[in-house]
Amino acid sequence: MYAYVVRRLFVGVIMLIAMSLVTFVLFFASPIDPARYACGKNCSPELREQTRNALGYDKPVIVQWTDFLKGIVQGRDYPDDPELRAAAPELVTHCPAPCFGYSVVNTKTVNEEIKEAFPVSLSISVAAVVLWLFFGVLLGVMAAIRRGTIVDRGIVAAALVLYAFPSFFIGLFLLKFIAIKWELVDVPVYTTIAEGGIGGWLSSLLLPAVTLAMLYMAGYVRMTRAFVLESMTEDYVRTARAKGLRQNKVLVKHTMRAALTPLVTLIGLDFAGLMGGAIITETVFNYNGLGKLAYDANTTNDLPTIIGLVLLLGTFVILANIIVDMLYAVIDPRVRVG
Amino acid sequence: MAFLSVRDLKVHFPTVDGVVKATDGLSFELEKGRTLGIVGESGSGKSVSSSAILGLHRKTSAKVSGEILLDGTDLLTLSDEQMRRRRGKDVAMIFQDPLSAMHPYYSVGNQIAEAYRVHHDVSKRAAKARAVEMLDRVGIPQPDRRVDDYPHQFSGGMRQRAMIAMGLINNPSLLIADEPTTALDVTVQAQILDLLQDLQKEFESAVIIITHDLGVIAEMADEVLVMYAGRAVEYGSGNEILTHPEMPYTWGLLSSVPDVSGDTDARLIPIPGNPPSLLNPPSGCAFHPRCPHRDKVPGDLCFTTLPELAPGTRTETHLKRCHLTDPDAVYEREVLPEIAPDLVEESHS
Amino acid sequence: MFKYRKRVLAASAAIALAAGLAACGGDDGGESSDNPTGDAAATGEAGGTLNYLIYAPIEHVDPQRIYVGRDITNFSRTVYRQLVTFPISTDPEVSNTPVPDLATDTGTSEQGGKVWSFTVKDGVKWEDGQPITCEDFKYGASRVFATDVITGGPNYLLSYLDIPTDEKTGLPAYNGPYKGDGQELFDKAITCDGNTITYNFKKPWPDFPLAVAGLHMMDPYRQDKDQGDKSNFQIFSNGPYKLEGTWSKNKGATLVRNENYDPATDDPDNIRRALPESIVFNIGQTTETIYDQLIADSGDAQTAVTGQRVPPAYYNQIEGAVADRSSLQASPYVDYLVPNFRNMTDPKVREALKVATNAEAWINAGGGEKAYAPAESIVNPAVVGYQDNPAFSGPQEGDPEAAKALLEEAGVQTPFPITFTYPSSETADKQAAALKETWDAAGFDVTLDGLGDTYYDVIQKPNKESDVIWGGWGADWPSAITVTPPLFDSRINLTQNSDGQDYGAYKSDEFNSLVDQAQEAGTLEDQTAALQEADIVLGQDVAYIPLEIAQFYFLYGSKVTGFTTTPASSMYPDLGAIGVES
Amino acid sequence: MTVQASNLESEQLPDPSGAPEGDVSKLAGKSPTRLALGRFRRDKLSMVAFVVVALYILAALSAPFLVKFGVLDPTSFNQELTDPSTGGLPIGKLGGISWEHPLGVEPQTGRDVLSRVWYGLTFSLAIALTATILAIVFGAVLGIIAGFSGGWVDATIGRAIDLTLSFPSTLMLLALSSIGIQLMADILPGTFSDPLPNGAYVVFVLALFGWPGVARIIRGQVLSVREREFVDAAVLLGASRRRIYFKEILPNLWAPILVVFTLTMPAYISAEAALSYLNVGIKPPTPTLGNVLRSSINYSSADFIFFFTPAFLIMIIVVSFNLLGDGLRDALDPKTHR
Repeated sequence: MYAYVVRRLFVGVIMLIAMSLVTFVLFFASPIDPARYACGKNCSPELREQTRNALGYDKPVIVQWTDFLKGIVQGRDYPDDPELRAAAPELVTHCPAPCFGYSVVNTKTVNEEIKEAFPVSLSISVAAVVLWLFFGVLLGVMAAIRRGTIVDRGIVAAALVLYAFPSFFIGLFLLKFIAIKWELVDVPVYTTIAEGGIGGWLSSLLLPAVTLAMLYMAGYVRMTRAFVLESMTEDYVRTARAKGLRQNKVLVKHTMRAALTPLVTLIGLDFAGLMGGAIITETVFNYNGLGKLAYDANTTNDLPTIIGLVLLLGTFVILANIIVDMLYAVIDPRVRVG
Repeated sequence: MAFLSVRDLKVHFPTVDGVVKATDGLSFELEKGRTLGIVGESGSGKSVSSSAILGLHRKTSAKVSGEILLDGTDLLTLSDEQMRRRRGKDVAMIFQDPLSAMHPYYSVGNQIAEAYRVHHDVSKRAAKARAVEMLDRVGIPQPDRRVDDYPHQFSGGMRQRAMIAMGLINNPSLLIADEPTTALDVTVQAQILDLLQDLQKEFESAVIIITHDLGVIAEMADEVLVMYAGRAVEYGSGNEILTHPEMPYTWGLLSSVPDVSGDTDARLIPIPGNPPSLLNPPSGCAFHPRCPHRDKVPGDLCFTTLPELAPGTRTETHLKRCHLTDPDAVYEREVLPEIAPDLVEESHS
Repeated sequence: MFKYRKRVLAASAAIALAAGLAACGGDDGGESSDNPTGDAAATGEAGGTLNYLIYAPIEHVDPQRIYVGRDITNFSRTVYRQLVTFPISTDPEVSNTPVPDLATDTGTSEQGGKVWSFTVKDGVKWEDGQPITCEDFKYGASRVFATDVITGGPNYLLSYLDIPTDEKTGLPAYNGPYKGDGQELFDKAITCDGNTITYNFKKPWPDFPLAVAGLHMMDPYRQDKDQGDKSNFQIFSNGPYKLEGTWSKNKGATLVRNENYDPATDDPDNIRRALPESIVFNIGQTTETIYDQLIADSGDAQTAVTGQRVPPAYYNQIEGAVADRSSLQASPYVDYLVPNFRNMTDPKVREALKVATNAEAWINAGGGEKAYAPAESIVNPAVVGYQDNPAFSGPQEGDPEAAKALLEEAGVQTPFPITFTYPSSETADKQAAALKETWDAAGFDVTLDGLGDTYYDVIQKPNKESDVIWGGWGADWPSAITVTPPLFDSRINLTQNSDGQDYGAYKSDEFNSLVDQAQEAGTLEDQTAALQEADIVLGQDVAYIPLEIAQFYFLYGSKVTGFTTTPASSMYPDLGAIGVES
Repeated sequence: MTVQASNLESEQLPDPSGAPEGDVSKLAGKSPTRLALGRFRRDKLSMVAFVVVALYILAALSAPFLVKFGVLDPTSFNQELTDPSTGGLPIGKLGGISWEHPLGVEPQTGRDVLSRVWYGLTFSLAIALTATILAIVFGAVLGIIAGFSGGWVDATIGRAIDLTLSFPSTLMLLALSSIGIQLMADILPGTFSDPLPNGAYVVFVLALFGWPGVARIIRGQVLSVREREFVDAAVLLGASRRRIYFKEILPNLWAPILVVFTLTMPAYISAEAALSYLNVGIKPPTPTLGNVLRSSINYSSADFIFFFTPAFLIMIIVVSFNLLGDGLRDALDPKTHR
C-alpha cells in the first residue's frame, strides 16, 4: 500500500513536469507579448525591449522553464535583476519555495494569488458538491425505487432539462430573477466566514453553488438510479431478501452500499476539477476564485499566473485520482492496492 | 396432506418482447425429511419455481399463480410482510455461485449473523456467536477467526459451506438448494452433499435440491422432477427415474453425464440443439425439435399436441410427458447400450 | 495612451477590448441633459458614505503609474494633489484651465516654454503630518525614468526632460532612482531651490501645466515610502481622504478623512468639497449587476455612483423616476478609422471610403444616440481650441452612389477588396458588420478582420494586410497636442519594425511642419492655431475618418447629491462635488 | 451515465465516457439488432426524441440552401426595425415579432433572429458532429490498439490518456485560443476572424480532450470482446493485426460507439455554447447557437423572447439527444434498466 502510494506520487510528479514543459513550449510559441501589457500605453519598442528583459521573457524557453523548476524547488527573486538587488534590495520581491512564479499584472507572487483565490473556489465547490450529492442521490434512489412510474420519468426528465440549459444561462437567470428581480436572496457577493459568519458565508455561496449543482445533479441522479437498479439485480441482494430482511434494510444495507461505491470515483474527480475553479460560474457571479483568476489572467496575458494555475489544477486531478483509488481500497475489501 | 404441495404453479414474466413463461403449470409434493431433486438444463424453470416458493419474485416484474401450500397455508395468499417473516426462517435457500450470492463488502460472519438477527431478537454479539457455531457445524476450520473474513477470502467449498450455514441458521423446515455443488470440484462436491444430508437428518427438514447433474440426484433425491421448458416432463422416485427413465429428454440428460457408477468407458452424448426460447416455445411437445425419437410417434402428434403428464407403462407414481407408447423398449434397445454397455450385458446374462 | 483608456472603458462596458471601440466621444458643450447640478456653486451636505461601483480591477494606484481617465480624476479629488489641477465646472473653458493646488501659482515659464518652475505652498502635509517638499516632487518625477520597475504610466517626461539619450538602449541615460545610473544628469534637469522646483526641457512645453493637472506623473512621492513595484497598490495621501487598511485589487478599498488635511487652508478654491465622510471603491460586480441594482435603487446602490456606462440593453428601464437619476454627457474620447496609406495610395479611393462610411449605422449598431454622438473631427470638442473639421461636416449615413462614382473616377477595378481590422467584441462585431453594408454597396469588397488580445501588436506591424483600421483616442490633457501629433507624426511613429500609433502609416511633410510649429510655439494660442490647421490637412488627405464620440450615460443612487460630470473629471462622476444624503 | 457535466464547468471538457467503464461496457452488441430496433420503436419517449433530433438535423442541413435562396437572411441589417432611442431595441411587441421575422429581430442590428438561430444551428451541429467523430475515431483506434495489444503499448496509451486528462482543458483552450486560432488560420483558408479557423480550433480542442474517454470505454470493450473465441480463431488463422482490429473486433463495438456518439453530441453542443460565452469559437456575423445566446443573455428584461429563444433551442436539442442515447442504450442492452 505504502509503496503503491509512493510510486503513484512519483509518476504524478513526472507527469506534472511533463505538463509544465508542454505548457511553457505552447505559451512561448504564442504571438501574445506579455511585455506589451506590462509596458502599457505609448510604449516605444525600446521600452518594450527593456520590459521584456526585466520580466525575463527574452531568455530561451528552456532556460525560462528550468528557472521555473528551480523556483519551485528553492524559490526565486522578482525581478531577477542582480543590479537592482544590489542597488535597492527592498524593491525585490522574494518568492519562497515552492514558487509558482510572479504575476507582473497583479504585482503578486502566483502563490499569493492562489492563496487568495483558492478558498473561494473551495467554498463554492464544497457547497455545490453537497447540494448535488444530496439531491442527486436522493432523487436517483427515488427514481430507481419507483422505476418506470411517472415519478421516475419526472425526476429524470427534470434533472435532464436543468442540465441541458447552458450553465452561464442558468447562472445569469438565477442572478437576474431570483436575486435581483424577485429579491428572494441578496445579490451574491462572496463573503468569508470572518466577514459574514457561517450564515453570510453560506448565503453568499447559494446561487453559484446551485448553478453548478444543477449542472452536475442530472448526471448523479441518472447514475445513482442506474447503479441502484443494477445492484438490485445482484445475487447478493436476492440472498438478502431470501434471508427475510425488510425491504428498506435490503435497500440501504445491501443495495445502496454497493451501488454508491462507483460514485466515489466520479465525485472525487468532479470535485478535484471544481476546486480548480468553475471558470464560467465564477465569471458570471464575478467571484474571485481560481476560475476567475484564470479567466482574468487570460484576458491580461498573465502567463506566469496561467502556468501556475495549469500546474496547480493538474496536481489536483492527479492527487484526486490517487485518493479515489485509496478510498476504493477502503470501501471495497476485494480491492488490494499495491 | 403433504408438508409442501405445489399445485399448477405458473410464473410468467411480461417483457417488451412478450410474455416469458418461465414456469407453466408445475405441481409436486414433498414430505418432511425427504428430498426432491429438480433436474433440467439451465432455463428450464427450476430456479424460477424455487424462487417462487420463497416469494422472491417482485410483483412488478413477475406474475405468479397457482398454489404453494406449506404446512397447509398457501404462501401465495400471504401478504408481503407475512411472507417476509417466513422467508429464511421456515423456508431457506442456498444459492449457486456463493461468490456472487454473498455481499462482497460484508464479512461472512456479519452476513450469517444478519440472517439470524432478522428472525431472532438477539444482540449482535449473540448472533455472531451463533454464526461461529454454525460455521463450525458446517466444518469451517478455526471458525472464530474466519468469521471476520470476507467472501473473497474463502475458497469455493468454504463459501458454499458458509452459504449452507446461512441457510440453516434458523433451522428451516424447508430448504431449497439451488445448484449447491456447481462450480465445485468433485471431492468438494461429495463433502458438501454429505454435509447437506447430515444436516437434513439433524434438522428433519424437507429439501429441494435443484441441479442439472444426475450424479447429485442419484446421491440425494428421494423423488425426482425433470423439467423442460418450464414444465415437468417426468416425475417419480429417484430410483425409478434413474433406472427406467421414460422420457427421451431424461435419456438425453442421462447420456450427457458420466455413468453414476463412475464407469470410465461410459460415453458422453450431449443433447443436440439448444433449450427452447421461453418466449415462444415450440408447438406440441416442447422437446420435439431435439427429440431423436419423434419419428417413432405416429402422425405429427409431437409437433401438434402437448402430451399429458400421465402415468407411464410402469407405476402409477411414475409420471411422464411423452407420446411414445413403449418408452422402456426404446430405452433398453437404443439408449442404454449407448450409455452403459455393461448394464446391458448384465441384463442379458 | 488610448490602449489603457480603451481597455478600461472596454472593461467598463464589460465587453472585452473593444468597447474601446465604443468608448469615445465629445459633445458640443451643450445638452447638459438631466444633470441636476452642474456648476461649481452647487453644495450638498457633508457626511455619509459614497459607493463608487467599478467592474474591472484597477491596474495601478501608484501616482506615477495611473493612466486611466477615471482613476486620474478620482484620485485627484481624493488622495493625490498636484502642483496645479482642474477646477470643478461643466464649462470646458473654466474646467480646462488649471488652478493652483500644491503650488502657489500655475507656474512660470521661460525660454518659450522650455523651462518651467513652480513654488510649493507652505504648510501642505502628507497624511503623516510631514510637510510636502520640493524634493518629494523631484523624487516623484525621477520614478518615471525607472522604466523597468515603474511600468505602465505616462512617460512624456522621457522625451521632454533635458536628459541625453543612451545610444545603446535608445532610452534616456538616467534609469531612475533605484539603480541611480546618470543621477547627476537628472539632478541637472530638475532642480530644487528651497520650495521652488524647476524643470528643464529639451523642447518647449507650453501646455505643461495642463499635463501636470491632467496626469499624476508629476506628483510628489516620498522616497521613504517607495517600494518600487510593491508600491503599486499603496496610497500615501496628501488629499482630503486617506486609505483605510489596504487596497485590494479585486475588492477595492475604503477612503476615510485625512486629519492632516485642512479644507480651510488646503482648499480655498473649493475644488475638493470632499462631502462624504468616507468613499468606498467597490470593485467586482459586472456592469449588468451594477445597473440592475442602481435601477432597483436598493441598499448601498442608493448612495452609489459608477463610471460604467449604461449598457444599451438597460436603456428602456431608465424612464420616469429612474431617468431623473441619470446623466447623459459626451465623453472626451473619439473613435475613428484610418486608411492604410501603404495600400490605399489613391486619394480618390480614400475619399470614396470616407463618403461610403455610414457612421450612423455604426452608432445605431452600438446602441444608438444614448451610446454615441456623431463626431466631426478626431479631436474631441472638450479639448481646448476645438473646431469642426470641414472634411467631415454634414450627414454621416454614407452615400454608396457617390462613392461608386468616385471609385470609377479613380479607375480602379471594382469590387475593390479591402480588409477592415478592428478589436473584436460583442458590440464591435455588430458595428463592423454595419459599416460593411454601405462599403460593399459602394463597390468595395470588405473582409471583416476582428482581432483579440493581439490587436495592437498586429496593427502596429508595418507589413499588416489591413486596409482600414479602427482606432480610439482620448487626449491625455485637454490640448490637441496630445491628439494629432502622436497619431500622425510619421517621424516619431514610423520605425522599421513598428508603425507606432500611426497605424495608417500616414506621412505628410506639410502636417509634420505644422506639428513643429505647434511644438515650437511659446503660447497656447499659437499652438492651438497650428494644430487646427494640421487637422484640416489630415481631413484633406483622409488620414482618418471620425466615427463617433462615446456618450457617458450614467445612473446614480437616489441619495446621491450634486452629481456632476466635468471635463476636469474626463466626464466621469466628479468626486470633488458629489455628496450623499446621510 | 448519460449526462455529463459538460458546459466546461469543472476544469474538464465533457468526457464522453461519462460513467465508469463497467457501466457502458455491458452494451456489446449482444442482443440481435432486430430485437433492439423493436424495443426502440416501442419506447415512445425515445421515438419522440428521435423525431426531434431528426428535425433539428433536417433544419441544419436545409439552412445553407435556404440562406442561398434568400429564404433565410441571418446577416443583413434592418436597423429601421430598431429604435435608436431605446438602445436599439426592436420596434413593436415581443422583440419585433412579425410575419417577416417570426422570432423578432436582433436589437441594434435588426438581423432576423429566426434566420440566425436556424443558420446558427447548422454551425453548432457541424462543430459538435466533427468534434464527436474525431474524438470517437481517434479514441476508438487507440482504445482498440491498447486493448488488443496490451503490454507496453497499452501502458503508453494509458499514460497518454492520464496526461491528457490531467490538463485543465478549459483554461488551456482559453489561454491557447489566440495562438491556436492563428495556427488554424495558417493551415486552413480564412483569416483569424473567419468561421473556419475559429470553428476548427473548437473542434480540435474538444476532440483533443474528448478522445481519452472514448478510448477508455472502447479499450474495456475490446478486452471483453477479445476473450471471444472467434477472435482467437482469427488469430490462429494468422489474420493480420489490422484485419483483426477492423474486421473481427470493430463490428462488435458498433453498439457502444453508437451510444457514446449520441451522448457526446449533446455534450459538445453545450460545450460550443459555453465556449462562445468565453468568447472562443465562431464569431458573429456568422451565427452559432452559442454566439447568438451570448449576444442575447443581457436582454432578460429588455427583450425576453430574444433572451430565451436560443437557450431554449439548445436545451431541447441537448435533452433530445440524451433521451435518444438512453433509448438506444436500453434497446441495445435491456439488462441496464435505463
